[in-house]
Amino acid sequence: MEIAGRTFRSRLVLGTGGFRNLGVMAEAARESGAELATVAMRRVDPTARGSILEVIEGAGLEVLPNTAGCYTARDAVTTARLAREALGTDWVKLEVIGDDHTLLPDPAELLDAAETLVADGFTVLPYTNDDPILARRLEDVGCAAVMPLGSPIGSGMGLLNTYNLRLIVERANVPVILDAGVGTASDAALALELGCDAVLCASAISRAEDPAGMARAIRLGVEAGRLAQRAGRIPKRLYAQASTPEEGRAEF
Amino acid sequence: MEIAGRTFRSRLVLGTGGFRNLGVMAEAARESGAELATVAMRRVDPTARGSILEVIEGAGLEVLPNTAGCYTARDAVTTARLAREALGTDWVKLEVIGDDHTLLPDPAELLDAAETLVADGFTVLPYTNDDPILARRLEDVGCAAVMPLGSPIGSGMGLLNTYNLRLIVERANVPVILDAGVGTASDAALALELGCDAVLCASAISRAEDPAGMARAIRLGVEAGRLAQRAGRIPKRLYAQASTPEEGRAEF
Amino acid sequence: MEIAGRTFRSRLVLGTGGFRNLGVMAEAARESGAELATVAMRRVDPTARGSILEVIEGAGLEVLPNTAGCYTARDAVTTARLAREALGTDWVKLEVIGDDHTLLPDPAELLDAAETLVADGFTVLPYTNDDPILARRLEDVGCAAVMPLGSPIGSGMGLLNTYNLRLIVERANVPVILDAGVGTASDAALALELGCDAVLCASAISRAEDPAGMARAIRLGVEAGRLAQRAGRIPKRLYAQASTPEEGRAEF
Amino acid sequence: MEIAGRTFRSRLVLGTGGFRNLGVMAEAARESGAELATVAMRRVDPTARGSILEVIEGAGLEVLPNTAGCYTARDAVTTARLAREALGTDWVKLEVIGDDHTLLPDPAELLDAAETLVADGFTVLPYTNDDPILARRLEDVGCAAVMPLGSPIGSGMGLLNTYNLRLIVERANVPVILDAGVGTASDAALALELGCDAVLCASAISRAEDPAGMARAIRLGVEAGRLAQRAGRIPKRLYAQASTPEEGRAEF
Amino acid sequence: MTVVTLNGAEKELPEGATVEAAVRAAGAPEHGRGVAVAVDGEVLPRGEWATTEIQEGQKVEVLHAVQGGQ
Amino acid sequence: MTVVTLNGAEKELPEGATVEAAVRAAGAPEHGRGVAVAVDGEVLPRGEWATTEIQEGQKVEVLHAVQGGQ
Amino acid sequence: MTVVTLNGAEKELPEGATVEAAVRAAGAPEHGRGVAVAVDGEVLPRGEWATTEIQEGQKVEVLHAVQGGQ
Amino acid sequence: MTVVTLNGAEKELPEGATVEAAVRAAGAPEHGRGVAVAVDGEVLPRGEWATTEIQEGQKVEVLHAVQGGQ
Repeated sequence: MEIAGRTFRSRLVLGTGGFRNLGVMAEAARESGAELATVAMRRVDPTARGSILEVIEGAGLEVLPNTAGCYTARDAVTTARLAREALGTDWVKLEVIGDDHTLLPDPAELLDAAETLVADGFTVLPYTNDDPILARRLEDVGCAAVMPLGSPIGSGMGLLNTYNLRLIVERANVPVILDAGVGTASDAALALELGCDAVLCASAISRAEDPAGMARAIRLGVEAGRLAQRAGRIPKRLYAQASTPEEGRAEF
Repeated sequence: MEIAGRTFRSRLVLGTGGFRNLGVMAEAARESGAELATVAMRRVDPTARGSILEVIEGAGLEVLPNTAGCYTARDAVTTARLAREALGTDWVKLEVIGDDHTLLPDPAELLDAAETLVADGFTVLPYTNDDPILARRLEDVGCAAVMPLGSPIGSGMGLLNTYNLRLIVERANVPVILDAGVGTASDAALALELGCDAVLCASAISRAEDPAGMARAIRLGVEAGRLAQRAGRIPKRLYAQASTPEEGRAEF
Repeated sequence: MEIAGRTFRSRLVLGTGGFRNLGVMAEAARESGAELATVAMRRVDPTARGSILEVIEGAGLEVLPNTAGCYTARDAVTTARLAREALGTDWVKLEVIGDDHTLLPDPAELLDAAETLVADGFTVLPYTNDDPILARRLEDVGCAAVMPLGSPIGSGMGLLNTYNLRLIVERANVPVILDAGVGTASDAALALELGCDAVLCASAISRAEDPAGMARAIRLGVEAGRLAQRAGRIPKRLYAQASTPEEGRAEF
Repeated sequence: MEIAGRTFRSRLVLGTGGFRNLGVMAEAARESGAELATVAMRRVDPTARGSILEVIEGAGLEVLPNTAGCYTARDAVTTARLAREALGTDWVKLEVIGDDHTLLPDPAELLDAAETLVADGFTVLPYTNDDPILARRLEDVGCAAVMPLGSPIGSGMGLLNTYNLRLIVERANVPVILDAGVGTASDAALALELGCDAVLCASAISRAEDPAGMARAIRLGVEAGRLAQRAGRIPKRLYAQASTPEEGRAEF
Repeated sequence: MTVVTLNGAEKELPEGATVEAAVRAAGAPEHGRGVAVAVDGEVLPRGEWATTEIQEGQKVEVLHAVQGGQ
Repeated sequence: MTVVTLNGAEKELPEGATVEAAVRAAGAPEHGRGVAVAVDGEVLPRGEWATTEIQEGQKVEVLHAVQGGQ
Repeated sequence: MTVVTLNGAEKELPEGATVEAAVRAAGAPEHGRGVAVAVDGEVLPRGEWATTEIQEGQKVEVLHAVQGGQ
Repeated sequence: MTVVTLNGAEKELPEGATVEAAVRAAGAPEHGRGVAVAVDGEVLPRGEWATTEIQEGQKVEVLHAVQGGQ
């Protein structure tokens, strides 16, 4: 998969929220095969122990900063610039949340922030809802990918509106990364089968009983879905189709 | 997975119906990682070229005869006995079809045939509908596994009634092998996530544009679903759950 | 709707289970517009007050005895005969349950009981699962209608497998009455839209907060679904279809 | 139902697009029981025969102008003002379309147009997607109701994302009118059961084989759904709940 | 005395008691509308209640219609 | 003559023609109920039709209500 | 000659022909691996092919494994 | 003393303290890798920390990367 000219072998991006501790995260990161892991920007905590950057890089992943927790374009833009300064990357997973109950994106603020950050030289990967029109507008203002949700962050409800996701995939000229809602491996496989280029998972892995096991499960689900999408599935048929020849049946 | 005391590494069983030719079948068989491949019994065809037995065994799989095309318990029983004589195995995938439009099983005839074959020393794997009561009755008469459908043979509609499948899994004391209806990798993953022990696929693989590719995809889907089922997925939640700490958010 | 030569104006049959008291039942019965109400056969209870028969007939409905609680063909047949003797009707809603956890019908026992009762001159309306083959067999042995479930009794999950229900309707030559699973008015409307001839509701009405209100709601849902089914709905389309002419658009 | 201080008896709004002719429309309008019917603004056509206004008013409905066909806030605002001038109403059903393939609304342009028209004294009823955040923003700028879609205009796919619709209903302080996507009566009933205050239908009625019949069906579906929503449906249960007492069962 | 199982419970009835007596003993309403009887699993038509003597040890089920169903 | 774009088409109107004339030229019904006019994108209230002269090259849109919507 | 129904078709076999001959006549591969025979609906074990004579009018089905299933 | 709002809390810093001092005061790791600073909502490049004096009443946010997201 190629995003903004960079090639990735893995089609799974790891969200680091929700892990019990850095050790569990590191193990899951390795099992996931992911090449990118999100981080959020927060105030320095003198009491904090262990550096998430070292753990992520130690596991062979690169850091992808996000703007989690921002409710306005202005805050998101400032946060992205701080992340660039702190982490030396101009890639940002852009989040501008509309309310803290659903954590759904605010369409207008998101579009506004995306436009500003693109103009400022960022490689912008926006977390968006499943509206095909908004996805198109985000692409139009220069986003390097679009990251529609399957269902709300952490809900694990899977892909609520596969019709909209199909439309987004059908008309996108940038990679489509399903973000939020994946609860288990079959959700991830389905996303790839619909034509999504990749999946981002946080809670599905970090909050599973066995995060490393689920990381591996979702990694395989992503590979399975991608292979299936390329292998050309059979059409759905209303009636059965015998898989055994009628001809040559015995008569006893 | 253990069936009738035998252990299998693979949780995918290959149906051999629908392949363009034996070469394509052999390649898909290898990619699938399956250990069992179904065959049907038909009249000897002097003009036939190539032996399916050699191809299946050459690819390292064992033959599992079925009773495809039988509409009565009597025909199914005779066919199973001929298969035992011809192939030297007392395992049989029992099919007793109720009509050639839906290829759905005939509950009463199926139960009757299963009882007779068990008494005759067969290891019986019955293709059944998704009725939990019938599944229980089949287990009661001594079937070594139950093989409920997800949707009609060759329809590729996936798992139409996950509720019934859950009930079957919940109460079965023998392996549950999802048979029929799988159209793509995510269907197979879902079946394992629901608690099915394995999946049988024929058309989904044999009639895909790229059978070998789909064989590999479904194999990975099965592994993904099994791992996910064991890793303990997160519960579905109606509302979002932040995967990023509120604490430490900046105020600009 | 015609069943066994009798014409009914209403396409809603009332199940009387679950009502708080006979007064609530009577009011709901009137609001439902139903012409038939089921009753079960139980041991005489000297302490019981009020006669359900008088209440049902007082509300202008006829009694339809069922064999609720029977687990074998033998018990169901005896219960049907007692009902005929007690109530002077040879109509029976036949229930033969497979287990008390799901209350799903036992296919083999059901078919057996149906055959016996038809031979004994009963007008048999069997509660069956959603298996099209079993529905066909029940019709073949002479049942006057088939009563497939949408989902388990009292579950309110609606119609879990509309595909099977379509198949049943498509091939039935007797009325198809959806029995069990309806939770609300839209479920009833959907059943009629799928081509079912009628719906039977008990819990959805009797256990609603306002039974009389829900009785009226489901009655209207049934009428709406029937009208819609006859009015010829528009096909589902993947893409939008403008309902406003392009022609004559202004250019400002 | 009350919108902007006006009370309506009917919870069904009629869209006039797609009718074969004004006669068919008039009959459907009467059968629908609707009190409002949408009209679009187009260039005067000298050859046109019959006045839609007379037909709508003759059937006892009021005209509700829309801005169908507008792709920008500017065009929508001008169209609304022309409609006000032509029809003497400051109510407008606001449509700002994002593309002519899906006819989905453009979030940013829609919000912008809504704000302008509210400031200009209009009673604005915006056609929006199913995004709860956008619905909230539209309410915040002073819209008198929100009109989320169930699925694209004319698609008849029903309610694709009931989860989002629930969220919109849960948090709205203005009436929620489901607009677009309804294909048949059960869709309309479901919308009301979810808590929507009303439904707008055009194609489902106008393009049905029997528009008047479908108008009546959907009218009843709306009434049924509303009654059911108020009657307090039973919860969905995973397992069956007997509707017949165990106690007093006979033992033969 | 004749001992029978009446609706699942041991019951003593006078020597030579008829099914009709058993029905009354079971507490069925006088006119007995909507009531039916099975003796040892066989339905006994109402017309024969008065003339049928109950035998020692028989299983008598006296049923009537109640709220129920589906 | 004054040349305007009337409902998307070139149209010649007599020198000093008013918007009212343009409306008639567009084929609007006499009483003109349900009709509205925009000149160069601005709505012109009916009251001003008779007194407003059309200028060369103006874009005049004369609209009325038709079946439509959603 | 003995006339039998072999895999659904009339077939003449020499007087006293055995099932083995019928199997060959049906076109089964020499070694006959993966082949089974039913005579009038009853399975005939391979061991008895050579010693079992076919009777006039019998129905002989000679089957082998083919691609199929599910 | 200079009073500023450092990561949301009132903080007294010595007259003429630089942003670098503020960063240390906030408890950032010495090498300070992965840390960034905004003064009154504007990002201040690391290169300018040592040379930029903090003014009375400024709002200083010192951030670093943490587990998070999505």
